[in-house]
Amino acid sequence: MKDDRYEIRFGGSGGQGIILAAVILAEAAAVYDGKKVCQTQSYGPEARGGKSKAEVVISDHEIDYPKVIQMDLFLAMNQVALDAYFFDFKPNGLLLVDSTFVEQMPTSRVIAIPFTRIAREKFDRELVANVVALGAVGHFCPAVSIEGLEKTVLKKVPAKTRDMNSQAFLAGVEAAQSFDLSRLPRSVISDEEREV
Amino acid sequence: MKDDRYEIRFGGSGGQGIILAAVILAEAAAVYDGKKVCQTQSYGPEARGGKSKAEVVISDHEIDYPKVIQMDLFLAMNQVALDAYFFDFKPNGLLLVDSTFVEQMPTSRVIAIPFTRIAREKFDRELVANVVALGAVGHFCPAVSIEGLEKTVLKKVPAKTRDMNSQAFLAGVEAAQSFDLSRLPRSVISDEEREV
Amino acid sequence: MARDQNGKTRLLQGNEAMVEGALAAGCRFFAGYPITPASEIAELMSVRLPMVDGTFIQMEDEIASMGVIVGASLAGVKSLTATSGPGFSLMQENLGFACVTEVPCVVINVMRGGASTGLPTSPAQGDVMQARWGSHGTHPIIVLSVSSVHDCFEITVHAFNLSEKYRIPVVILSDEVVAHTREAIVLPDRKKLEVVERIKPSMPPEWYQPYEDNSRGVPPMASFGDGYRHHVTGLVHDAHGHSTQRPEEIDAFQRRLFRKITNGFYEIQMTKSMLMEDAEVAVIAYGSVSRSALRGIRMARKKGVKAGLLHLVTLFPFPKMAVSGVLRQCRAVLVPEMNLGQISREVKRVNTSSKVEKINRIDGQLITPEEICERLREM
Amino acid sequence: MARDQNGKTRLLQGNEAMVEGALAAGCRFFAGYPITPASEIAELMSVRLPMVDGTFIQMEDEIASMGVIVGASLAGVKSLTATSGPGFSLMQENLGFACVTEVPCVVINVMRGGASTGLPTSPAQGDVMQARWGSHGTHPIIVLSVSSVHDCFEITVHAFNLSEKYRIPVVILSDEVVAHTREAIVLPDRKKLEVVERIKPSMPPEWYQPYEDNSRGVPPMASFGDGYRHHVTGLVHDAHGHSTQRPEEIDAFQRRLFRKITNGFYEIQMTKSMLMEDAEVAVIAYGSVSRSALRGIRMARKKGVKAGLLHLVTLFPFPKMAVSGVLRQCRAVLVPEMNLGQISREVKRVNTSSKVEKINRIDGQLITPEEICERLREM
Amino acid sequence: MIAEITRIRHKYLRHDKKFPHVWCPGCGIGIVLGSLIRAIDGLGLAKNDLVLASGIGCSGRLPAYVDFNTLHTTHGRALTFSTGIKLANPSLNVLTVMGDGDATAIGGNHFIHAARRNLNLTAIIINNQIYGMTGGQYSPTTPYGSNSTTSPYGHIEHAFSIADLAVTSGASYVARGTVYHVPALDKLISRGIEKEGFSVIEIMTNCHTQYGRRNEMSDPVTMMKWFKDHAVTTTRAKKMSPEELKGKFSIGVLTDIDKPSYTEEYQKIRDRAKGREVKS
Amino acid sequence: MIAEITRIRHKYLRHDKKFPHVWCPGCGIGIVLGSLIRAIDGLGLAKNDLVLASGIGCSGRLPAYVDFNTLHTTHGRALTFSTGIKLANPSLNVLTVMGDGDATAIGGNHFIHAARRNLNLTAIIINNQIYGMTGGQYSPTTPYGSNSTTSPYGHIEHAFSIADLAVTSGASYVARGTVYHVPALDKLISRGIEKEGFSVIEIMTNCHTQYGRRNEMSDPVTMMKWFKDHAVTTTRAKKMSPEELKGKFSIGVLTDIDKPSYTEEYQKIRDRAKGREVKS
Amino acid sequence: MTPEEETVRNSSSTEVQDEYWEKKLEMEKKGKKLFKQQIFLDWCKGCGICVAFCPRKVYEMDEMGSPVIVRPDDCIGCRFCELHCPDFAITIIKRYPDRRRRKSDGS
Amino acid sequence: MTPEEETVRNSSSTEVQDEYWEKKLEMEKKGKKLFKQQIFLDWCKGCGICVAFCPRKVYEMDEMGSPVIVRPDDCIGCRFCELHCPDFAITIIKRYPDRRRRKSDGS
Ligand SMILES: Cc1ncc(C[n+]2csc(CCOP(=O)(O)OP(=O)(O)O)c2C)c(N)n1
Ligand SMILES: Cc1ncc(C[n+]2csc(CCOP(=O)(O)OP(=O)(O)O)c2C)c(N)n1
Ligand code: SF4
Ligand code: SF4
Ligand code: SF4
Ligand code: SF4
Repeated sequence: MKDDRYEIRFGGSGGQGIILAAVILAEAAAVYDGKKVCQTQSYGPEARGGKSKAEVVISDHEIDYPKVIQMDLFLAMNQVALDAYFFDFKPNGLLLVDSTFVEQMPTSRVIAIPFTRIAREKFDRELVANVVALGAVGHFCPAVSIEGLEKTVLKKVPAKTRDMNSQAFLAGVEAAQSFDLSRLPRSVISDEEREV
Repeated sequence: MKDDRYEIRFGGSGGQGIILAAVILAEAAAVYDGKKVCQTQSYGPEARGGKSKAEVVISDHEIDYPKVIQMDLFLAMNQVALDAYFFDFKPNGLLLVDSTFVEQMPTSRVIAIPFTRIAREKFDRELVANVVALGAVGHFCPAVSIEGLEKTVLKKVPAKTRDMNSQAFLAGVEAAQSFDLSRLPRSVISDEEREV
Repeated sequence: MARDQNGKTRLLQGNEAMVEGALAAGCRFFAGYPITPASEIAELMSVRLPMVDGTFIQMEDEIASMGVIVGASLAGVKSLTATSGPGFSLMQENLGFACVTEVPCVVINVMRGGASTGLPTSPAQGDVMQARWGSHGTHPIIVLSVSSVHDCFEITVHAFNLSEKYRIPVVILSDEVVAHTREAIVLPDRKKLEVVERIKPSMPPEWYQPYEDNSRGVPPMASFGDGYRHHVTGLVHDAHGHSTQRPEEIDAFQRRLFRKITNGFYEIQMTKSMLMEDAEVAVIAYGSVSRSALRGIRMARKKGVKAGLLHLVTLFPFPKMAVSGVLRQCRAVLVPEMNLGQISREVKRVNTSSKVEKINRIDGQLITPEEICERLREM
Repeated sequence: MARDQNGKTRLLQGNEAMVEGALAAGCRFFAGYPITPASEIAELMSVRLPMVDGTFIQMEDEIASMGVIVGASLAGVKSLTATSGPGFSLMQENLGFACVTEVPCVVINVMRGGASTGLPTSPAQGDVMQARWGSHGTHPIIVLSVSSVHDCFEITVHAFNLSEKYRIPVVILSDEVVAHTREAIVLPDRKKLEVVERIKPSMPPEWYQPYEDNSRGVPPMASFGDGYRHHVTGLVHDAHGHSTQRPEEIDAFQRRLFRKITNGFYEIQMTKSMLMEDAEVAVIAYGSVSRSALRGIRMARKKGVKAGLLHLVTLFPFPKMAVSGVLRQCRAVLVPEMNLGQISREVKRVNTSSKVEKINRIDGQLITPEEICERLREM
Repeated sequence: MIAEITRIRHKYLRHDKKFPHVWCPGCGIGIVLGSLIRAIDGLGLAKNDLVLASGIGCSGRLPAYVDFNTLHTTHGRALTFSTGIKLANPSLNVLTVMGDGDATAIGGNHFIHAARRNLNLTAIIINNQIYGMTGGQYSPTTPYGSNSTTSPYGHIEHAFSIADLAVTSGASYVARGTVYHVPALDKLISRGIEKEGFSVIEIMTNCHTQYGRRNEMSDPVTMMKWFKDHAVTTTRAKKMSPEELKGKFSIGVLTDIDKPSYTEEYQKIRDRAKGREVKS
Repeated sequence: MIAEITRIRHKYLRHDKKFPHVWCPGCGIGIVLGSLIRAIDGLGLAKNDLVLASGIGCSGRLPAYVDFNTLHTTHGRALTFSTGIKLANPSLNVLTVMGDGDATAIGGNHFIHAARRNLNLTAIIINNQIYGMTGGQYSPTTPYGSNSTTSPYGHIEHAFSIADLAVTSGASYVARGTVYHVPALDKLISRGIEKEGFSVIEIMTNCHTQYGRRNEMSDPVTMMKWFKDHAVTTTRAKKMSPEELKGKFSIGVLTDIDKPSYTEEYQKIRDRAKGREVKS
Repeated sequence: MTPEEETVRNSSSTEVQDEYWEKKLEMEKKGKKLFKQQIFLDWCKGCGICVAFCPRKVYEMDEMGSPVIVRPDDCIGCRFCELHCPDFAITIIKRYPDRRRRKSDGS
Repeated sequence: MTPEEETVRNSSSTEVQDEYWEKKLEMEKKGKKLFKQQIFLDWCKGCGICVAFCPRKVYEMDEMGSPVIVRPDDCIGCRFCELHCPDFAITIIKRYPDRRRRKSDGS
């Protein structure tokens, strides 16, 4: 078994659209990139609001365990979700945060972009923050092609909001492009030492 | 284990009061004669009518199996019940039938008394046929005392019918007294051969 | 119908003796829905309970009946319901609620023949596994069985005692034969009867945690109205009774529910051995079949077979120890049941060595002593 | 929502794939009552069924839902309901009715955490024994499990096929993880799919005996309206469908119900072996836990432990043969479950030699590969 | 020449079923069965297209005796099975026979919901005001103050009006008859079967064995006379004062309204679905 | 000085329970909770003697937040547990909170039977016309023609009138209020609690998340305005013509009658039993 | 369908005819018709309904509890007995005094 | 109990006072009273009910979706917001212009 799992987690509060974002990512990887995917989620008892998480595992091979074992990429849309779901972050994983709401970072391998502020300011619709974030995720995630992801976004949103979403997605990609991943510090603990 | 079971079955149609008769017999044996007893019954799906049977096992010792294994005494109040429930009659058991309704006898160890006719003619109430029969049963059954049985009958029936029931009971005893048990043929198959 | 007939010999049906047992154990509440062959219990309760300031109510169905008795028990009154298979199936959801909220109550199931409507007036033992596993999800429960009128009285008292002591619903499995057989019985003196009451909180109300763990695993139980206001929920809950989704709290809670039963295992597991001293083959039986078994064994002994009986009173938690002992002692064990093999599966599960055989009847007839004797001779 | 997406890759939730499987198997009727985590099945059915002249109805509760699908199946339409633990408890009575009247139908239970209301949004495997024993009385039933979105499609088709072929209700146990996980799936070409239809009577109506015994033990089934007027009852019945109290007819009837399943045992028992060729220790698992198990086994193998997996698809009738084989081959066997040990009891029952160990989680969390790997290393 | 009535009986009674039937001597359920047969025969319905379902109870035994597609379900649930049958094959005529306990105790919820949905079903409720089969326990229609095996000190609950419940819940047709007023009963049933939408026929019946015996009416004749004396037709009832009506009950058609049945409505859903108008 | 309202909240809200509560922003259930607290406080009932039971659903979460003897039962069965509590200890005040699905779908039978028995219980039905907790499936009170996740082509069933059902079944007191008309609601609840016998308060509530969103009222404000515009008081309704009333619903006290409650009646049974007057 | 059955079945409303046989009594005055009563004793359970309600006292109970036809010619063909026998044990047939060949029919 | 609460609670019938604050508006004309609004932001979920229904537009929504008190002195003490806040996040207290020492109360 070649272990080529790429594991992504989305954390936020109910209503921030993170499950939809995860579904879009998974569908893009499956349909456009021909990958195997597993997309899962969990949420609290609150009808609306409360913290929730969504996960995507992407692989070239049949996926056994469907949930994240160690995150390669973690998108945290607020502080509560970041604190709650950070625990199984891979030493050399990448943390992506919505700096509109997140202030304290548990790792230095982090990229902070104000997704919600971008959504609010550029599109006057906080609701599209998840699509902005998805643009950034698409940029950083090696397991999915940016084109497939964009197509899937447009397929999944209501027809009349397609334009706005397309722009939101691009805004996310652009915001991400200004960061240089190689500048981030690397963990000194190797994955092997952690006995994955 | 001394096997001193005395087993009695009552067969008739629903409404003939055979369950009540069995209950009275059992209670008499238990309360007045200090015996161990088990009283059971079974009936069909019919709300009223249909055939039904009631059984009493009497012993000086704790009773294990609660149902009749082989009858010492079988009171059959009609032909249908006689035919249906005769199968486990003891070779030297005693069959008591209500000759008002029973015509064909499967054994010669039989005593035929027209209980219902007696009830109808003497008391103008067919309903007391079961008490008449109980008098006869009391007479023939060595496991229960006739006094206790009579007392129990009177305890169990409505106060205003006590007189009639007392007379009905005595009518049964009398009818029975005219028979001589020792005149009945004895089975040639011994109980032991039948591997009880 | 007089209240003080203790000490005198009475002829009672199994169902009637259960009513006497319940009343003697302090039961003061009955809710039920009629069903053959359990209806006599309700009928007699409707006569007796109001005499002792108790309450009888016939509900619109068995779901409601089960809900009502849990409610009554929460208000501090020992409660009972009685039913048969179809009704027992309907009670499962609320029975599970009682298990996880730890509300004492007793449920009598007088088993009848067949699945579904089946054979309403025939005996069977088809609901044994259901009594243990009928409600969804992981939960403990105690299941007892009765085989005689005397048992009906005594085991019903035990059932209430265990239920109160461990805060757990207790199911008593009776069957049509036991329920409708009349036997002579002398009811014991009420004063000499051991009657257990649930432990109530003694701390000041602010300190009360309704589901706090303690060494016994059984938290004291306040009744509604006692001044210990608390929350009761069928959601998995923390020590305060509030719902939780924290894995460590969930785990601790669920395991405590089982631990309290394990702690009390020796008291809860009730079995009777008869003719076992020199037994080479044994019958493991329960309910009315155990009586056929005893006679069958006696018959077999007459023919030279050294047979003995392990009569199970407690069916769940399964009396492993007693059964293992028999399995070790005997070269073969026979499990006669009026189903296609339910307790025999449990026996096989704990078995490591002996031959385990089954006799099964599912035709609405009580297994006879002959059948058992014959099989014992072959073993 | 388009109807012809077969051949294309789609991202589906387990629950959605079950709907696709049901429709592909010819299911045209759904009755249900919403409950987490099964509601999506009903919701999607409400969209899809009317498109194909099928019928969706949301009933007042789960008791009604179960009654409705049995009715619909009697009228000749393949029918489905879906629920979770609390609703499954309520369905037991009518499910038993379907078993003894031999009405094909499929019941999906998406298991959730805890007994009672429990943990509505967490996964568990607490209803396994209930699926087999939840209804009162002696009756057979088939229980299957699913572990992936692909299974959800395929096993649902199998479930309908077995149900129609053997005239028996089939329960599919899913769990919250499987139900809500989205995976890529390519739905197979409908034309290539094996779809079984119940056998209808071909004799003239006067000759039709609705419950006649034949070599398969499965009598042909006429739908109401087909011209083969007959009587259907939950009472124990004779070959004509009329209630009977004759012991020999009762026995013959009840045993046939089991015989038909025994006859089909090899087809019904579905298991998958993975990495078993050289295995010295094995994991026996089902549902989402089998996926943790597979990864755990792979991890253990990296550390030198020769571990393998027996993945049970069919849970009841319990796949004795496959399990015995593994027990014979391996020195120890591990049964991880999200309950306190249900299938592990069955494994122990058929076990004669191997060490059988358990891993149990009841805290609403999926058992992880690490836990399994660690235990495998200790065995 | 065989008498017409005998011909009808031969046509509808089942030959492979044992007669006389299981009911007590004089039980009104047999009278209902006769009425039902005549109503069906009068309407000329094909036996193959007729489904007769029941729950559990003395009344539940009725379908077994007639040569239709018959179904003896679980206690209280008959209407749910009938719902499935009707929706799966709307061309069938689906009749459901229930006892009062069956329909309004354990089955009360299915009853009001079937009425609310206006399913095209005919519900025949045999109201003997008691649980007959299980031995005379009180039912939701047992009168206040009467006796039963579970109200040995007199019954303290108030009875449902089955008809009122049906009307409030939305039934299209609601009627009440008795086993004394048989020719009228034939008609009430026949109209109920003809009705599109949910129709309810409540039939007051004698269970002298379990109800009558404990309430000073221990034989069928006394009970039938009671029905004769206490029933007033709806038309007559309208002309009577509340005092005159006290202790009486009305018989005849109580409600008869027209509204689309569930089957009709669901066909619209199918049409919309095929046109893909998903509204939400 | 602490404000009176804050004092009341502190007195009744549970301190060991996490706030803010689980409900959606703007959900009317929170408003009902406030109203209930004020009603109870106004009546001066002792917290120790008050039991608040609920079923399952968003509404079912209500009792957990208040410092009474509280009970969160199974779906639809709350009234059965309450029945047991009340009968076992009649000195307790037993209130039961239910959702519309809880009370009239799965729990419909217990509801009509509790009313029939006239149990001395207060039933508070939070009617948001939808299954909130499970994600917006239709309930027995979802209006004909509206949308839900299980009626994607428009709903074809007719809604129950909860109040009519309660009246027909025998409830002593039946009232309807809304979360917009809060001061009146406080009163309606308070009267219901005071009433001997079975009392029902139906409260029209906004579930904009599951109902409103699919029916063009996606926020709480729009839904509350809808209640404001469509509710008419019973007194006003009496003066309106049927056309004027179309599409409106009435609020206020709908029924208020006096009859002995079950508790009272059962006490008589006990008295008779002790005098040994077994009637049958 | 016999004329009597027609009368019963076509009664113009669902109104209940409590005393429908009284009308028959009147009819009878106009022209006497004869009817034959058949009782299938195998099915009869002796409930006594026919005996109690027959307006012309056609039946009586024998000592074994079975109805016997004692006044066959008094029958006015109202069919109350036929319609109310719970056990389908009674059939009323028109009798043709002039054509007695159908003796094998029973009764 | 404050006089306002009394007004609300003692309304003489269960009749619904759809426009009860309109009466308050009239009252207000007679003699101006001052009220203080407290919002417990920890509990507020930003549903907007207070903002939408306050008859004097005392509240507005900030850009983060939280209500802010913009016109405190316009408040007429009708308590609509207090009674309708689903999250118990609003308290209305009478304000005494002359005694400002209770600043620590918040708001
Ligand atoms: C779930 C369930 N509970 C209880 C019963 C027992 N039971 C059978 S019939 C019946 C009631 C009979 O009364 P009713 O419905 O009025 O019919 P009747 O016998 O009077 O015709 C009951 C309680 C059952 N069969 N199933
Ligand atoms: C037996 C059972 N069936 C189904 C469910 C799932 N369930 C939980 S709440 C609910 C309905 C919620 O609707 P309602 O009662 O109207 O309350 P709301 O959430 O709208 O307040 C359902 C179907 C359950 N918990 N138990
Ligand atoms: S018990 Fe009553 S309802 Fe049942 S058959 Fe007898 S008379 Fe009829
Ligand atoms: S889903 Fe509806 S009922 Fe539930 S909390 Fe949200 S708004 Fe309230
Ligand atoms: S009515 Fe029928 S069953 Fe009754 S006595 Fe007459 S013939 Fe016999
Ligand atoms: S038809 Fe029957 S009831 Fe009428 S008069 Fe003739 S015998 Fe009597």
